[in-house]
Amino acid sequence: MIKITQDPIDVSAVTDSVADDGSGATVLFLGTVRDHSDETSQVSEMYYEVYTEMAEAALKEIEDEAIRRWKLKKFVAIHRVGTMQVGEVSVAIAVSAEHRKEAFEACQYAIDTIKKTVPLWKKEISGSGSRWVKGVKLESTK
Amino acid sequence: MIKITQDPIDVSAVTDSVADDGSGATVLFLGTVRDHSDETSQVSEMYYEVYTEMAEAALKEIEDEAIRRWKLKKFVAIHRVGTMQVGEVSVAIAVSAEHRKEAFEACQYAIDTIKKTVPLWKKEISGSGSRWVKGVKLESTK
Amino acid sequence: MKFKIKLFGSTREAVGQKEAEVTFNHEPITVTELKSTLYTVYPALVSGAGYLVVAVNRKVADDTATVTSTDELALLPLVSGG
Amino acid sequence: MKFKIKLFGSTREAVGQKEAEVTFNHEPITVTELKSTLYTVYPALVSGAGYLVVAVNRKVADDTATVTSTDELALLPLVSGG
Repeated sequence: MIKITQDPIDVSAVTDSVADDGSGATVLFLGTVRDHSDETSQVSEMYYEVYTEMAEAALKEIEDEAIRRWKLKKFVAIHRVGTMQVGEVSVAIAVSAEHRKEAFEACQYAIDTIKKTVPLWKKEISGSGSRWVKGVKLESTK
Repeated sequence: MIKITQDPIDVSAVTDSVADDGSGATVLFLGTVRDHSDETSQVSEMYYEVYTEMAEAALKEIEDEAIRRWKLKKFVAIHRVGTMQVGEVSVAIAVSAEHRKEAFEACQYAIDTIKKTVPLWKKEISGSGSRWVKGVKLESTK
Repeated sequence: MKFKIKLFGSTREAVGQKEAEVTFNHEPITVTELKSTLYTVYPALVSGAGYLVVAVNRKVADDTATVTSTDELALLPLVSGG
Repeated sequence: MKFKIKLFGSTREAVGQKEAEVTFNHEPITVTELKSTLYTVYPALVSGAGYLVVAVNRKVADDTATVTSTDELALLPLVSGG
């Protein structure tokens, strides 16, 4: 299951949703808004913008590939957009698999690939102004 | 924080407890009881036994090493012992770090090392009987 | 033919609109043609030209790809999700 | 001197006790001496001898380590936590 949402992410619900009697390993990744960055010592909030339709398609491809490659039992990825405060969860990815190696690899693949292939942009807001975070050139999901 | 407990693990509490304003990445690992194993097609429950004092010391060394090596913000590892049903969480490890690479590596290090250096034994219970799971020779935490 | 191009993030801010519009008297056109016309009509885009990516129907497109005015087009700056 | 050795898992089950006890007329003794006496007193341990590990004061001990009757001793079968 993949989702782009404006609402706060319910982390417990994400974790619970990948439970599976045949799974021995669950890995959850949370991306959270930090109070600082490499460029800004005091970040107050973060604004995320998305090209929703393309982002959903790219997330779906990540889901399909992760399930296929690591034979996952379940996969959930939710990315929040809009304005978030320090400590809030911007992205949650949970996977369950028979064994831990697959679960770790698949979860890390998902977040690494989200950062390269999903059209999302974030803007750091601090007391001294705001700036779009320097990102990476969007790659094709193919 | 490390703990050996007889009680069900509160996964939300574990995840929440590693929240940190300076952290951008949280990784949670859950080991859960599977309904089958390589040797047994239908597992009904799992019994975990522990050498508590030594296990606590070994877990503490894993915590110290993980925090030191990956500069973690927070670390929590809880291992449950006693009898657990299929789907129940036997071990939960949560870590938070500035970036995701450290969080993934530290969490995977923790579970990999728990399996080698913490004195725990599990017994698979199925309709046709029970058997101690073939494990690995205990390694020194040094 | 009018081509509408969605804008996002820093590119949307630089142009001051959620959508750019350029006109061609023929179609299909190549992504390269689309980009150079965009840079002419919206000089604010030129500084970021090196890293802008065109998406056609929600897929990253090569410069040699061809597009028509009915395709869903978007101009995407460096991404920073997660 | 009496040496008490904690037992766990399959080893505890094989012996049918949570603790083994062996007697030496001297100390310290080596881990090797401790093990061979354990195997003599508790023949049920012999089949697993190849993979049993002795812990002294909650640390894995080499065969050459020496122990006294006041040390906390344990005989640990293959571990399977997680």
